[in-house]
Amino acid sequence: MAYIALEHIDKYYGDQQVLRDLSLSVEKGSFVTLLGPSGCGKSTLLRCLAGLEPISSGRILLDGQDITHTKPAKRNVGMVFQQYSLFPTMNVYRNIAFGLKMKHVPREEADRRIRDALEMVNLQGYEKKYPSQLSGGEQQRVALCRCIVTKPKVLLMDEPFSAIDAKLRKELQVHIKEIHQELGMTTIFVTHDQDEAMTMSDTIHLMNQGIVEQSSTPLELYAHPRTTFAAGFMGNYNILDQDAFAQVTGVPCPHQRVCIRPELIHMSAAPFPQEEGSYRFQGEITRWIPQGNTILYHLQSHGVDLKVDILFDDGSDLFQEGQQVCLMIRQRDLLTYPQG
Amino acid sequence: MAYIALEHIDKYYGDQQVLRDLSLSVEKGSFVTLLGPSGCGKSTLLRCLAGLEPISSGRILLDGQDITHTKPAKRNVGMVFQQYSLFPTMNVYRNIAFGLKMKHVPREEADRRIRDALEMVNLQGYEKKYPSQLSGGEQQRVALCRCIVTKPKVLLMDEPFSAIDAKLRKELQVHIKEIHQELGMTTIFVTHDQDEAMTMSDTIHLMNQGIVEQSSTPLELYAHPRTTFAAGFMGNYNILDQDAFAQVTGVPCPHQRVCIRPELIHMSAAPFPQEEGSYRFQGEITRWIPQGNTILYHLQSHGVDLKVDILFDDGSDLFQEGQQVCLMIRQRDLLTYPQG
Amino acid sequence: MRQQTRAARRSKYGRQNLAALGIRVVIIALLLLLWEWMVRSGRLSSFYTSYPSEILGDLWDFYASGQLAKHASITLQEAFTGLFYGSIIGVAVGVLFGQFRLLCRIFKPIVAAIYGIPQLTLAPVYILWFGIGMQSKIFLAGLMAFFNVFFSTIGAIEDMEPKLIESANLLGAGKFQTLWRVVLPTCTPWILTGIRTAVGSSLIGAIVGEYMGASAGFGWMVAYATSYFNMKRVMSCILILLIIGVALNFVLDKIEGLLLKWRPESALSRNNQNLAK
Amino acid sequence: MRQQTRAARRSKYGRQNLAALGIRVVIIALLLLLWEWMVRSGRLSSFYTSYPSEILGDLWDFYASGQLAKHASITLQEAFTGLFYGSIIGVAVGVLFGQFRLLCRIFKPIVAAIYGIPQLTLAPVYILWFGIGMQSKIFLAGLMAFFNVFFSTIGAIEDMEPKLIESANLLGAGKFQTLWRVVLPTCTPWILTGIRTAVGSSLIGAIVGEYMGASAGFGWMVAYATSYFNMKRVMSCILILLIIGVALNFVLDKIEGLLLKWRPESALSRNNQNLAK
Repeated sequence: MAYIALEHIDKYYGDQQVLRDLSLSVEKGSFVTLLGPSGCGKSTLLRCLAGLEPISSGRILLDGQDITHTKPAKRNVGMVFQQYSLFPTMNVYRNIAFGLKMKHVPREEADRRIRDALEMVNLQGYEKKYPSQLSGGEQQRVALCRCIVTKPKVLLMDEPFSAIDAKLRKELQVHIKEIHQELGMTTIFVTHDQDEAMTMSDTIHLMNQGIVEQSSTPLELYAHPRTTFAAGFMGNYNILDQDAFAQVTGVPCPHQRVCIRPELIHMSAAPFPQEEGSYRFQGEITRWIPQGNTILYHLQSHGVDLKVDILFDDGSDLFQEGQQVCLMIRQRDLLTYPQG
Repeated sequence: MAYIALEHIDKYYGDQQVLRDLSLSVEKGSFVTLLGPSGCGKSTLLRCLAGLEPISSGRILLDGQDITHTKPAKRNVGMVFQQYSLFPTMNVYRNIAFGLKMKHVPREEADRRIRDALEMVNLQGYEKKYPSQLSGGEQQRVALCRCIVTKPKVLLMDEPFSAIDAKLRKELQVHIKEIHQELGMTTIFVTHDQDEAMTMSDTIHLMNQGIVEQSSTPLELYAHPRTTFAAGFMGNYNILDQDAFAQVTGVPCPHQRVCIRPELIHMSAAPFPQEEGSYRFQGEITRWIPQGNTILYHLQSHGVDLKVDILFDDGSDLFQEGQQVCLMIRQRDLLTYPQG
Repeated sequence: MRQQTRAARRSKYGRQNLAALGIRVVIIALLLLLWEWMVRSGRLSSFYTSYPSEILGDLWDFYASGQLAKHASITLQEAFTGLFYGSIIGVAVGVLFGQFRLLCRIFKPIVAAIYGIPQLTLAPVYILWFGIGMQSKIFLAGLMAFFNVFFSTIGAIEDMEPKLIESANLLGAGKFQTLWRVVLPTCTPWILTGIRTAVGSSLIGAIVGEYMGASAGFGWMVAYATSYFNMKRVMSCILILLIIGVALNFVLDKIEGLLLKWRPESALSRNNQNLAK
Repeated sequence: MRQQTRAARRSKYGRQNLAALGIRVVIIALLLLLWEWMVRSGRLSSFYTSYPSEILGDLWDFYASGQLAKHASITLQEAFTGLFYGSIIGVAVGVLFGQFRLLCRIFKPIVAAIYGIPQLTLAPVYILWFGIGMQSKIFLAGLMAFFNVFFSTIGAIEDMEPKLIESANLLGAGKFQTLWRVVLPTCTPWILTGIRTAVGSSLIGAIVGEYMGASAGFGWMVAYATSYFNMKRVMSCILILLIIGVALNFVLDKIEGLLLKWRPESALSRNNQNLAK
């Protein structure tokens, strides 16, 4: 049985429906991400689960109990907000101790747990500091500690890194993931950043306009988006309609719409050998953008714009702007949609 | 002759030296990035160039003229700040028109330029809106317009996307780059994000502690970082000292320190064929993290942690945690440093 | 979408506010009735508090005799003349101090120290200096307005986002153009908040000045009525002051709305005004 | 690095501030000397302004005769008693309104409207109600303090970051625990700002009350001295009020520093205090 079950959740703000008959279940101990563009309802869903917003209809089950009408204080759910959620009047120690005090955890036990938690996030010796003396990243790590010391049944994180700069964010992603593996705490993570979702999750629930578009593993979602919304949101997908596809490949297209990932368009200076189930065509490079370990090429082929990703290895196989290149797509790599 | 030349710039705040005998030159029409960790002096350098901070010693030349002691208003330099730099009391039109009015550009000419600029950033019809009614991304695009309509000799951008979320940031990067190509305006861009620097620049000046560590093209900087600081900052480089290298490869290392990019460690389930100038060894996969179009594998080989990037194409060649794999490094891909 | 949500919330609050308004009116009406009944039934002496119907009657007399218009116009004239000069000088000195930092560092603490003396306590001195006519009240009202507007102005200039000034400079604006086109407009909301506070202060200044020594005006009328234990007249005056207060606030809201079209709807600013008042 | 930079800047400002202080002292000394000289040389009549040496002499007489201690203690007792009750009631009502939103929506506008009547104008009424003794001044001082503290408290509660309350709830805190452990401590700076403003207001309340009708206290002394054209005594009183103001501010700074150890150094708060005062 699912550890967390959200059943047919509707949520209105005034006349505005933000969650539409949404159902979702989460396995115990898993790391689940709610991913979607801003305004898709992902944060609202998280707040409903925490009890901070009442739901308009539906049912929420946690560990077999119906918590639909349980107060937040009784749900035993931890939440890390975007920012500014530490109590500014308390130092780090007292911030973390707050939840333990509320739950009447004995002093020695509390001390031990706080020490362990601070060690886990590498903030030993920070006990006496106040939130205003910490950087954004440190504050979020303290906020995480404050949640995990109370051993909640589920840890909710609402875009916890959105206010933190790129470099540090990557470190924290790894950090959080490691802590999750160590504690095995069921975690629901909200983000609008598909890279972040890919890196961290066991399961991604891709949301759009109050519904879940697709629930699957990161690789599955990336390799096989089930809708063009998912394809457009997840990667740099080339999305071609019937006509464009026919123009490029010279073969009529049986589908309304075809998507292909930029790293699955093969590119070479020399023509590709004939191969069963592949399309071969030519194109001209219009721009190339180095992106760390890959290079993104923009091409034009028969009047259609295409994007191709190539792993940047030893620098010997770089193509130049204006160069004519040979391209090849395998039929099995194409994703097809009736319409979009 | 260089269009912009900074010669032996020193800058102190009180007793604190933030720029150390720094020299730099910029070609006309190029897109140059100052890249570095926070506190490296990159923003200070930009502000000195704009005349917003006096320099302690040195000389600044712009288009052949010494502007070291010229007031900001007379330098003919445009600057886009991180955020909140639009005049809140003026609507978009009047914000953009401000610089033109100061320069007494005739009304009709100004109207034309403003129209063109707004079209360039896709904000037609926004003339009457106030900054408070715009999103962060829109505000930055207006700020850009406000600069380019005055046709400054150089456009300075101080982390203009740092307050904008990841998805939109990528769009704006492309946008700015396109505008640069269209106008050919000499641009100096400050960022702490190496991906952003890679994507946008003709030349990157990597800064650290008030000096320029390396000035080169993005690919050159990425492929051939000249110091271990550069290697550490630019990519996910594996940095191995003498002992670790010997442990992994079984061959003594003639260098103090060796770096190799994660995409240049070749990985396969089957052993690699013998090859001149290559090292072959084995490792065990400890973790794998999907990162969009690539997968990052963490491995252990003879007690040393390694990172390997593989392009995620059709999903057929995935390795699992705990799997033993064969690895190969070519000697020519190694970067060697006398010391750290 | 988030904005629509906010709009939905607003309309919800709108309805709740209307309900609250209704309850408020009912409560006030009941309290007034209770007051009337307590006095009429002899449970409360009308000597100390008068009672609603008597006050209404007196208000009519006060108005019909022309006394109301006379005293009100004197007090308002004192207050607004003071407000006018006090505000202009306050903005001017504030801008001057904002532009010349050294001036500010030397003199701002002196101004703050002088402001540390409760100005109203100096009312007798001003009457000695300027006589019991309108001049002394205008001076007192103006002084109170000055301090409010001065501190708002200098505070706004000091808190201004430096990037705005730097942007203006880089776009070719000189010191004066930056001041006139960027600094002053951006500081307007805070200056207006200061002026809003100053409206109340200058009114108090004028009335307290009239208490100290005058032969006309609202303050004089209250003092005079009190000394003759004419409670209904005192209450009439208080009621009129209440109405003037509400009316001024309404007018100031409208002016602010007109001048500050560019401003985002901000709950904070509203709160600040409440606090500042 | 940025912090070190800031420290460097601070030390630079420190030096400049010291210089500004020096200039300030010199300017004030020169002004005082000019004043003394103008009067002594007959260019200014001592009748209207007295002069520094005469004022110092009177200050000594005032002190030596025991009058200073007597009047000061009466006024301060009135002001602080009022401040004490006004602040307690202000915080209590503010918290009550903050906790019960409906109560707030109904009654807050009523309180605001009452506050719209300049309280000082009611001084004569309070003297009629409570007599010319200390009670009427305490009431007036308390009322002025109440409004300041009440609006600060309710404003702080309304502006509070909702995430803090939500965090407390999710960590298992009930309504009362959230109030006591999170809401009140977080609002303390704003409540203190209100109390700081209230110190001044209650002092003004007490003094203006004394003007209206009293037989002792600073206000009475100023009014009395003025009516006998005893300008040197009026100036002595003003000087003492100035000293009291500076001293109270110093004490309040210290208290705030002790209570608000957790607060970041914030230029804003200082400005707010200046504005609010």
